This record gives sequence, C-alpha cells and structure tokens, in this order.
Amino acid sequence: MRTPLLFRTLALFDTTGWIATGLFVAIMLVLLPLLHLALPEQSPFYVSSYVIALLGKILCYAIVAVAMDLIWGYGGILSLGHGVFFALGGYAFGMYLMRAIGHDGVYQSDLADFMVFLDWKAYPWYWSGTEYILWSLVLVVAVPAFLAITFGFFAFRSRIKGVYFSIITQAMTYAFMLLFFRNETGFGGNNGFTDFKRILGIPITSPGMRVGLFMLSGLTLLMTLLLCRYLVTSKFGRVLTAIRDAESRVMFLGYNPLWYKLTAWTISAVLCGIAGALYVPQVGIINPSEMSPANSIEIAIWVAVGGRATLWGPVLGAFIVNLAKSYFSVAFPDYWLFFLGSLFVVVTLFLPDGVLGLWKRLRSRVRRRT
Amino acid sequence: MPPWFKKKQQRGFGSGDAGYARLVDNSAVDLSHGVILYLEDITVSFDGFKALDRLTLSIDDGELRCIIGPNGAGKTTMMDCITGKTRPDSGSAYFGQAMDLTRMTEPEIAAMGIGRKFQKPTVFERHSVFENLELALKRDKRVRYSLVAQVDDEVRDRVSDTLQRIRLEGEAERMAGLLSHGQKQWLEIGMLLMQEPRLLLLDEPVAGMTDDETERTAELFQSLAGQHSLVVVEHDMAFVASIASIVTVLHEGRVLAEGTLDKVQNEPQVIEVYLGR
Amino acid sequence: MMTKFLMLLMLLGGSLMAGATLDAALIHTLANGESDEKIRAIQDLGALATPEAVLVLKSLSDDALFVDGEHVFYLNGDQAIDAVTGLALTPIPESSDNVVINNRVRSELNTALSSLKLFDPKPSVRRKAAEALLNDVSPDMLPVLTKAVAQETDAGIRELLLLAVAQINLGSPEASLRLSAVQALENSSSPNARNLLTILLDPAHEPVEAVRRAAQASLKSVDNRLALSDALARIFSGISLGSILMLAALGLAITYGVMGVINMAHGELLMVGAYATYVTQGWFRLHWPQALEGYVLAAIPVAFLSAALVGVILERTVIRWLYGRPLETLLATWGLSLGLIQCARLMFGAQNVELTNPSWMSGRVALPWGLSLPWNRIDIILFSLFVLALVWVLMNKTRLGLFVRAVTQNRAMAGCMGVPTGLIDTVAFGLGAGIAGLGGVALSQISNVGPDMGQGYIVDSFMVVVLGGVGQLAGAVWAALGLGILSKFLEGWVGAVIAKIILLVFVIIFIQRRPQGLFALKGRFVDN
Amino acid sequence: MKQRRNFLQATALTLALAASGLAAATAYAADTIKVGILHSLSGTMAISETALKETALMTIADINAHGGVLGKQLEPVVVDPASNWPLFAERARQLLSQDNVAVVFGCWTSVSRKSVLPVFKELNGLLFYPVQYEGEELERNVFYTGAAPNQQAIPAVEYLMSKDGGGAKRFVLLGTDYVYPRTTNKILRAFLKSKGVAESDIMEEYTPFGHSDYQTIIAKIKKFASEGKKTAVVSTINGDSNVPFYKELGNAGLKATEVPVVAFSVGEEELRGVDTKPLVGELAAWNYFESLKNPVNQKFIAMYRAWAKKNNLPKADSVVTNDPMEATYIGIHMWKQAVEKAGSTDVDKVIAAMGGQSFKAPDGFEIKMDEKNHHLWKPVFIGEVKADGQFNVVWKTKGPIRAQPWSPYIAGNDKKKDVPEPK
Repeated sequence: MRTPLLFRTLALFDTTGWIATGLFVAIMLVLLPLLHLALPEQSPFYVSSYVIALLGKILCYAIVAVAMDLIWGYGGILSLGHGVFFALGGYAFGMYLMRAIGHDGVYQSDLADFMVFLDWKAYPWYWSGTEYILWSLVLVVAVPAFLAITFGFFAFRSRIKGVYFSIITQAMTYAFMLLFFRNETGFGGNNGFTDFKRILGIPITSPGMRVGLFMLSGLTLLMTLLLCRYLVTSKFGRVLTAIRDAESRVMFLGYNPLWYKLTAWTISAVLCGIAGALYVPQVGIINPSEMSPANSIEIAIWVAVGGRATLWGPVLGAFIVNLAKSYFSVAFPDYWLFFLGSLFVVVTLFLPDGVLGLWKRLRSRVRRRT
Repeated sequence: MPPWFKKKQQRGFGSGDAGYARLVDNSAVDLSHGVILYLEDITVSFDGFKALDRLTLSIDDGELRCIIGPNGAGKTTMMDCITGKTRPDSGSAYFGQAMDLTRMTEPEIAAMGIGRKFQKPTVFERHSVFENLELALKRDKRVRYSLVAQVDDEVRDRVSDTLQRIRLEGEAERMAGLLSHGQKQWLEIGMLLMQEPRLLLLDEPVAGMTDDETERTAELFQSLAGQHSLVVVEHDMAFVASIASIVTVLHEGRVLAEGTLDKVQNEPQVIEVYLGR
Repeated sequence: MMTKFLMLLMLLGGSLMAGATLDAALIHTLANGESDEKIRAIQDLGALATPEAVLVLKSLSDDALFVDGEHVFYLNGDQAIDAVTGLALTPIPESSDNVVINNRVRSELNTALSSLKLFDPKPSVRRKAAEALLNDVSPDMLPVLTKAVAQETDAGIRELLLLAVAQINLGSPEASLRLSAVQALENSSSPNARNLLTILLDPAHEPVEAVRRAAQASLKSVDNRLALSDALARIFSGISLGSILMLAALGLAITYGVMGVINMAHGELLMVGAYATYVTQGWFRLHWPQALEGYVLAAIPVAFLSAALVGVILERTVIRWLYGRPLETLLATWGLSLGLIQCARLMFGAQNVELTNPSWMSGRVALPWGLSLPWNRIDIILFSLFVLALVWVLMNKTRLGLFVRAVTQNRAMAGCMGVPTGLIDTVAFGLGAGIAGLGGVALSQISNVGPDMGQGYIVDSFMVVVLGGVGQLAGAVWAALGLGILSKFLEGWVGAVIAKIILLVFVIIFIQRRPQGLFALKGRFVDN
Repeated sequence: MKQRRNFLQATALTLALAASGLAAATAYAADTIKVGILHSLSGTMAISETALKETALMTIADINAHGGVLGKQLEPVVVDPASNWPLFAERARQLLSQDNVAVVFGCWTSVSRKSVLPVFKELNGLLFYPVQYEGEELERNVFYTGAAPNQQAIPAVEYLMSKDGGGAKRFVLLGTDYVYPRTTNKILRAFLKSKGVAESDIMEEYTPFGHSDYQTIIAKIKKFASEGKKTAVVSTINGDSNVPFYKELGNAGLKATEVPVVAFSVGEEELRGVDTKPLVGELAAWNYFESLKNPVNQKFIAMYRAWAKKNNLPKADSVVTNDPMEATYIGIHMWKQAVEKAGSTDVDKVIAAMGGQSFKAPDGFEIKMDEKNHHLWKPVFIGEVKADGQFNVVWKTKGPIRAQPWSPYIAGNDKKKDVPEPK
C-alpha cells in the first residue's frame, strides 16, 4: 500500500517542525517584504533595499550550501567545483537578462554590448532561444545538469573519490573560469554580464521586482530544504550515506554506487544552478570570478560551519559566514582573512559537527547537570 | 523464456544496460552440473608478484568449503576476483554454467547472488541495525526505486526474522557502530542473509568472536549449507574442523591440497608450508 | 655618410687629442639641445674618441650625466667631474638634473659606443659589440668594420664581423661582391640576414640570376637553421616551464605524495621561500653590499629553513590532529593559507616586493644555430636538478628517508620497531615544506613576489603530483616535464588560455582513465 | 524531533544576526557631509587601490583642515569591496542607501564600475572614477577623471611613429584579455589603419590574467620584429603580469632602442615592486608623472609623503604618487568646488555645477571639467622608465586635450551624443 504524496510530505516534519517552517515563511516571505514595501523610509522599522539585497544574496548562497551538503554531508563527496554550477545557472539566466536589455544598451544594438565591440554580427548558436525566458530557465537546469552528468558519470565510473575527486573538481572549475575569461568565448569575458534592465518587461530595479526575487529565493530555499529532507529520509538517502561510510559494502549488497552518487551530484548541481539564476538579477552582475576555486572552497566552509549532514546547518552556516563577512570587511578589512582562515581551522579541529553540533553538545551538557 | 523472467520484465526491469543493479532471480543461475562456482587458471599479478598463479577451483551447489593457507597465499585476492573487485590477468571464473564473473561489475555479481563478508567487519556504522538489514534486503536496488521505496510490513517481517537469527533482536534501533566486534560480524552475516545469495563468501567470519559466539556461528553456517553454498576463509582450525567436510589449502596463489581436514593436515607439503622447514 | 667620415676620423686621429679639454659648446648642446642637436653632438664626441669624450658618452648612456646651470658634469666615485674641463667640481652642485635622452638618441649613442667597443682590448666586449652589429648594421659602417676585421685576432669574432660585412655587401653595386656575400651568409643564423636575402630573391632588386639562385640556396640554409633553433627554443622553454612546475610541485610530492597530507597551504610555503629570498637580499644590501650578487645562493638555505620552520609549526599545531581525515585537512590547510597570505600582507605590504636578478641570472648565452638562451632559465633548470638530487638522496639514501618511507607504509609496525613516528611526521612535513621554500627561491627570480603569489601555483602543483601518481617522485618529475613541454607547444598553436584549458581537461580525463597516475603502484593495498 | 530543534535554533540565530546587521546600518543626520570611498583594500586589486583610498583620505583631511565644504566637515566612509565585483554593487548600495553619502570616490577596474553603475542610476548617486579606461561610456551619474583612449593611447602611438619615438612601422598590440585592452586595441587598430599601416604589420595578442610565462609571446614578438621594419610594442598588460613580461623581454635581448614598449598600465606605483633594470628606456603614457616639475606637484607629493609618514603606511619612506592618485585628488577638489557653486550637495545640482569647473592640477596645467561630456581635459605625457622607478618625460602635448569617450575610430560612434542621457 502506498502512502499518498501529500501525507508523505507532511510527514517530513512533525507538528512543531511545520510551525517553525511557517515562522520562517512569515518572516522571510511576509514580514521583511512588507517592512520594505509598506513603510516609509524614515520609519525605524523600515528595511532598506540594501538589507533586502544582502539577505536575498545570502538566501541564494544558502541554497548552494544545502545543495553542497547533500553531496558532501550525506554523500561524502567533497566538491571544490560547485561554484561552476552556480555560475553556469547564473550565466544561463543572465543570457535572458542580456537579451531583455533590448535596444537600451550603449550601442542600441540587438546584440549585447560586448559583442558589438568584438565586431560580432550575430548571436552565436548557443545564444539562440535565450530571448525567451522559458528557454533560459530550461538552460538554468539543463546546463548544470548536463555538465554534472557527464563529469560525474566518468568520475564516478572510474571510482574517483575523496581528495582525488576534490582536486579534479577544482581543476574543472578553474578550466571553466579560464574559458569564460576569454572574450571570444562569447560571455563577456572578465566583465561578464551586467547592466540588466528588466525581467518580463518589469524594471529590475523596481521595489516590487526586488522583493519578488527576494521572496522567490526564500521560497526556493524552502523547497530545496523540503526536497533534500525528503531525499535524505528516503531509502535513497540511506543508501547515499551508506556509500559515504562503506562504499564497497554497498556494492557487494548489489547497489551500484555510480547511479546513486550521480543522482545526488546532479540534483546538487541543478540546485546550485537555480540558486545562481536567482542570484544574478539580485546582485546585478555575473562574471567568471564566481568560478574561481576559492569561491567554491568557501561554499564548503559554510557547510562545515553550520554542521554537515544536517539540513539547517548549512543554511545557518551561509548566514553566519556571509553576515560576518559583511561586518568584518567593513569594520576590520585587514583581519577578515584571519577570521575566515581561523574559521576553517577551528571548525575542522574543534567543531566537526559545526555550530549546530556545538549547540547540541552544550545543551545536552546543561541538561545532564540539571 | 521462463514465466518468472517475463514477469520481471513487465515490471520494467528489463533495461538492457548492464550497469544497472538489476533484480535478477538467482534461480537464473544455471546449476545443471551441480557446480555453482568454477575458477579456471586464474592468474593475478601485482608488479610481477603473482598473487594468484593459475588457480583452479570449483565449488558444488550447496557445499560448505573452507579455504585455509598462510598469509599471502592469495585467499583475499581470490575473493576479489570472484566478486569483481579485481580483474584477473588471465583465466576464467564462472558462476553456475553460464555467468562469466570476469565480465561483470561488483553490484551485478552481488545481484546475481554472490554475497561477501569482509575480513574486517564492514557494516554501516552510522545506520541503525534495522537500517543495515533493510538496505541489504533483496529488492530492486536501482535509484528510481530507492526514491519511492517504503518500509512496509513485509520488510519489517523479513528484518525481524533475520534479527532473531543473528540474535540482535534487542538492538534493532541501535547504531551499528556501537555494537561489539562480534556483534558486527553477526550483523554483517545477517546482511548477507537478507541478500538471499546462492553463494556466500566469508572472510574470517569468527575473528574476534567469543567461543560461545564462534560455536553459534558454526551452527548457523551448517544450517545454511544445502540451500546456500558457502566458501569460508578462516585461520581458526578448530572452527574449520567444526564446520567443514572439505578443505582447500592455498599456497602462493595455487591449490596446494584439497580434501578432508585430517587428510590435508597430514600432507607433507602442507606441513612444510605451515611449519616451515 | 656623416658617421662614416667621422668614424674614419676617429680611428686615424683620435688619440692625438688625448688630455685636451672638450669643446664647451659641444657639451652644452649635448646637455641642453633638442634631439637632433644632441645626436650631432654625440657623433662629434664619438669622432673625438678621446678617453674624456668616451667617459662623457658613457655617463650619458648610464643616465649619469648631470646639468646644473652652466656646469655639465658626471660622477666619478664621490667626485663630480666637469665634462668640459675634466676637473673635479667643488663643491658638488646641489640641485642638478639628469640629461634626459630618448630612445632615438640612445640608439645613436649605442651605435657610437659599440663601434668604439669593436676595438676594445677585451675579447668579450668585442664579441658582444659584433653580435649587436649583426642585428643592426648600416652600410656607412663598412670602413670601420673592414678595419676591425683586419685588426681582429679572435677567429670567432672575426667570423661574426665578416658576416656583418657580408650583410653590407649584399647591397653592393658589384655583382661579384654580392655573390660572395650571399654565399658567406649561408652560415648566418641572423633573422636580419634572412630579410636581406629575401629581398635579393626579387628580380626587380637583383638582376643577376646567379646571385638570385645563390640567395635562394643561402636563404634555405638560413631558414633551416632558424627553424631548428626555433624548435629547440620551444623545447627549451617547455623544459624550463617543466622545471618550474617541478620545483613548485616537488615539496607537495613529499607532503601529499608520500605522507598523504592535502596541503592547500603549499603555495604559501612557496611564498615563504620567496619572501625569505627577499629578506636575504635586504640583509645583503644593508650589511654586505659588495657580495650582493651572491644573495640568491645565500637565500637557498635561508628559504629552506624558514619554509621548513613554518611547515613544522603548521604540522605541530594543526595538521597532526587531522591525519587520516584528508578532506578536513584540505579545509584546514586552506584556512591556514588564508592566514599566511594575510600575514605576508601585513608584514610586507600588499604590493609585490622588488627582487633584483643577479648579473649571472640576467642576459642570455649564445649557442650555435642562432639559439640564445636566457641565463635565469638555465640556472633554474640546473637548480631544479640540484633540488631533485637532494630530495632523491634524502629519501633514498638516508635513515630519515628510510624512516619516512617506513612510517608512511606501515605506521603501526614502524612504531613497534622503535621509529619515533610523531617526530618523523613532523620532520618529513618540514622537509616537504623546506623543498617548497626552495621552489620559492626559484620563482622569486622569474615571477612576482607578493602575498598572493602562492595561489597561482596550487592547482598546477596538484595537477603535477596527481598526474605523476601519488607517492611517486619520479612520476612528478615526468609529469612536470611533460606538462611543461606540452603546454609550450600548445601555447604556440592555440594561445595561452586555450592551452591551459586543454591541459586541465587532459589531466582530468587522464585521471579518469588512470586514477593512479602515470606511475601507479598496483596491488591490493591501493584502494584501501 | 531532531529536525525540528535544528530548525528553531537556526531560525533564531539567523534572525539575531539579521537584526544586528540592521542595527549597525542606521544612519544619522549630522553637521558633516558624508563622502563614500569605494576601493578594494583586500584581494587582488588591493595593490593598486589602497593608494587611492589613502589619497582620498588625505585630500579630505586637507579640505577639512581648510574649513571643509559649505562650512561643514567632510566625513569619509570607507568600505572594502574586496576585489569582488558583485560586492562592489552591494557596497555601493550600502553607501548610498544606508550611509546616505553625498558622493562616492571609487572603483578601479572597468568591471567594478560596470557593476556599480545600475546602483548609482537607480539611487541617483554620484561617482567619481579616477582611472584611465576604455571609454565607450557616458553616464549622467559618473564623472570620469581618468583618461579616455584619445588622451593616452593615441598620443602614445603617434609618438612611436614620430622620428623621436623611433619611427615605428609595425606594431604589436599586446594585452591582458579584458575589456580595456580589447577596446583600446580596437581603437588603435583603426587609428593605425587610418595612418596607412597595413593589416599584416599589426599583431594582436592577449594573455590571461596573472599570466607569468611570456617565453612564447616574446619569441613571437622577436620574430615579428625581425621581419624588417621598425617595430614597437603597445602593451596593455595588466598588473602582476608586467614583471615577468619585462624580465623576459630583457632576457630575450629586445632593448628599448630596438623594440620600444609603451605601456598604459605601468606607473610609479606598479614599478615599486619591480627590479627596474630591465625596464630602463621603456615607455609609458600617462596624464601625470611624479617627476613633473611644478609647484603644485611638489606640494602634492610633499603632502602625500607627510600623510604616509603620519599614518604609518607600509614602506612610508618610499611612497610614490601616480596618475590615478592625481585624478582622485583633482576629482575631490572639483566636487568641492561644484558643491560650493551649487550651494548644496544635492546630486542633481552638483552635476549641473560640475561642467566647466577648473582646477590647478599637479600635472602643471589649469585643467577643466568639460562642460558637456563629464570627462576632464588632460595633458598627455610620454615618459621613459629610469632606473629609480621614476619617469623621464620625453614628450608632452602642448596643453590639455579634450576627451572623446566615444572614439571616432569605432564604427557607429559618430552618431553618439557627447552628453549623457538625461535622467
């Protein structure tokens, strides 16, 4: 007998869990947008566009962190190249945003400005169809998925794991970064895409659009969490963690780890791509430095700080690290790198389960005493 | 085409891709000659060192065979060859009459009905005992199924049967990593049983067990023989004596002697290998 | 034609005027005139060829000629020498300006000085001057050259001079002269000769068919030689890049390859080595300036020890707690690398620091077939061989190496045999770090030294080690050389960016095919 | 159960952090005028941009010491976009919407400027951009105090073609692969063609950022140069790659007298980290050199040296001034003048008052902001590198020349208006 999907979805969290989820929705999707849109600027409770943009960006990062956690925390596969999927998703949607500029660019041409100065006469083939938002949304999913499947298939089939895998993912993102830095590649080189005007005819700088994107990011994060929660509590999740802990045992039980890893890897990549697509219109630029190896490593530290193999941990980690970055790089720009560096060291040495793990440990200690 | 095969195909498992861990009824193994495993002239060398040197061995259906031999005799390499972990440089390995093990991957071989227990007990330490067994259960092992699989009553029944058999009834919700060494050995054997294999390969199954546990293991293996075929690699001669009728002695990658334990123990070459000159 | 006349004058009568003062008007034109006037003054002075005139020209060429109102002077030790009188000026004028010259004037100055140099007593100076002439010879130098050929005692230099004469003779109105010049140039490997010969192929320029045919033949042989030297130069640059990759990766081959520590701070250990070189240079400048040329040699042990020290500290404080957890090690060492970068930035500033190549690492050496190779690259290739030998001896011929190998193969057993495993880990990591420091010395000589310099090498270094096969020093060497040469050939063909991408993709695919690298250890223990 | 607790904890922590972020950002009106400084103090661009931050702070302190603007003191707000382009936009938004600054001085790379542009347009901010750039842009909210291509690249090439510059006939256009070199080379190519240089006499090459192995390219240049005609190299190589490039050039025996190199991105600050021996005689084109001799410049240099000493900047005893620093200095002073003319810091009024402002600059000229196109009139100097890392000025224009942000050598630009689009 099969349980209907609705019941199974409801069973992902218990009652209190759903209340908490409701709280998240209330704050991220209702309260903050309202405070931004409805209040006058002078009000002490007014939430400025800067805060909305900052939190919106971090929501996107949180999606990436959860996606990373799926593959690293649950699958034991540390990718140092997740930035590439994020950036590809961003570029895919960025192509639509560039086309949507229309004739309002500097050269008032059909072509993107950077193509005009390269003397290109027409869009190259891989740009075709990107003037339609639907096609570019397809690309947002399909391009990271395609790359993830091809790369993952060969890597997992060759049983590349552990550090080897990490290193070749790093090489992959590095290669992509170099490729996208080239002007001839057709994605604007170092400048990337910028100066977006509108989505579906709505100006991108309008408060409504900003809040809409912000809410969409929050919603996507929520859906990502639900999806990952479903995955890790299903038999799929159990096999995935089993592969992490004892891959050969899994094989001798008759499971082919290749497909499990590949599925998790591809889902993770697609989630990153979606996050990238949400990120680009909110920050207003996408350029190849998003693919730099350092960025991808930073994703890992969000996950590690929050707590691996928990789903809320990475979200928390993304918020902690990025808010700290916003604060430190203004208040103590000289010490930001020390802070980030020691975060890496302290978390790996003393907090193997991240902040959530620490919290749990502290609380159980307090309980034991009382 | 036998009716059971058709049925499976209709359920959509007939994908031609050999990479899939298909659910194959192991009655598909052709046992017409009563032999379940047949190794012929298997050679494996690592950088010039021959781990297996033209090894030839056959196991009958339902047999319980013990393999003994000093360190480096090639016991583990042999198991690697059978389970697809190591590809032999030459020679052939057949499961039943028709299945060429040298051309299959580990998951395929496992799905065919060969289960393996490692030298070091390997269980999923961060899963509960119940989950360990549930993962081992003979079911469709593809991703697609795993995404919608549910723990139903049938699963629970099967698991609790096995829990009883391996005497871990009270530990179902415990993390496997918290079990004692002997309990882990049992859990791993239990996982093999959940797989319902035709052939079980057991690498030092009683290492680290108490005498009491060892005794019970011997009983279990004897009860399994007949419906399953077992290949046991073991150093504990007392244990070997208590379970096996036929013993194969490996040395330097070759079969040195074969026969009852008494017989091989008296063979001069075996004594030489074990005791040195 | 002016020059020609002046040169003659200089050669014939120059020495008579020794000791005389120089014409004040001439010197002032030199100092204050417009470019055209300056050039004329230079030619006049070159024609004089007195020691005083030469000194003035040399000072001008070294940017060491000053003007202060009416005085034009150059420095000789602590003294300011008046360019006109040749007498010391006291007191030394306080506010003075350099005499500014532009490239056109400088080029004219060089010609004047290099013609003088053809008669220098030192053969090495003459050889250099002759080589310089080959690339830039003008017909009006013929008389000087003829004279120089007549006086030249060194056969090699004579040959060079004759080639220069032949280049001039290609333009001669007499067909026979042209023909012999063309034939002489068969042995040339200067691109300049190639251009001149190409002109002679054109019937419009060369009416005599025999000359044309000879030119064709000579051109072919010059072309072959140039193509050969081109290919050799490319291989050399590949080897050079390979040696740099190897130096960058060798330390990692020990820490990662042998010990299995994923050290993302490896690039920063290179940086420590490079900064140690910088500090050594500073020390020499301050305390022992006369030996400044040797600072790079002195920096070798300093860099080794300082990087090793940093390595030991990292190992003792962080890495040792993470053995057996490679992914955590990776993250922790990445954090360490950020900290080290910021340390360098706070200590030395965000700017790159200045390192001077000693003279034995500047310039180039001329080889047959027109091949000339830069000294710094040759030195670095030699240095990489030295480091390689050092590592090989340490790992294979010492007790330390034995212990390291024992510990990495079977820690428990080694411990039982009385090997102090903890200490060995520290020493081995320190050794790997020290080797990285040596790599830093080499990098400091060809590239920037700044806080971020290490980041650029980390991906490359890992590629080399992984491609070579973990645990295989020989593998790392071959991988570095292979990647270096391959990358140079690809670069010539598709450009630097695509070449790099191709290499990365190649390494990724290669690892998929052979996860154990070029030199794989096969066996049961590989997977475990 | 476990999941639920995680959730609550996470939510609580997130909110706490978000709230602290909000609180930190509240701004108060005071008797000061806030001025934003948006330069990378960390990351790859810190090398160049830190000096601009210091120049801006110095200039502001100087203005404050002389009575401030409109009787109010200027209050600098320094933020660090960390060489991260999206962060530039975020920080710009922070400056404009949280700190309510009257004006922002900042950016170095073109991509950082492109990244902040939409923010300045949306929030109607005012940006002063102090670095030479590729042109092809004219925004109402931006004043460009660096050079447009016609104020740097074209005069430099004209010089190379002149008798004094060596009369070059063949050109290697060598650059790092990004927008500035690409556009500059596109303009130069068109310019060279208009001067009768054949296509086959132009070689264009690009290297990636941070490229450090120039063996192949130098070999190519050497071959190209050996094919007969006088060759010159126009280098738009950026930042770090310059040292390996010049070292290789020196080792390859290509001397400035044979194949001169003129660079547009090598200035005094860049030469500080360089062994200048192999560079002596190479050329650079700028609108200002530290070695210029005039009283305004002497005052400027002295002021900066004193500032460096007072604030203990790294290597304070050897600080130098350069072109973008001068442009920053000019920009801040011109903004002050415009505010005083407008009587307000209101962005629209200041923009209207900027046109026609003039200022006695350290380059020795009275230079003015163009009435229409938001660019400065600038003199052009060609300098040769000296051994001490300074430049000998070997050529200069008669006076300041007007900027052409829309280069006439790019097709279609003739239709461009020389004024920014109104709001």
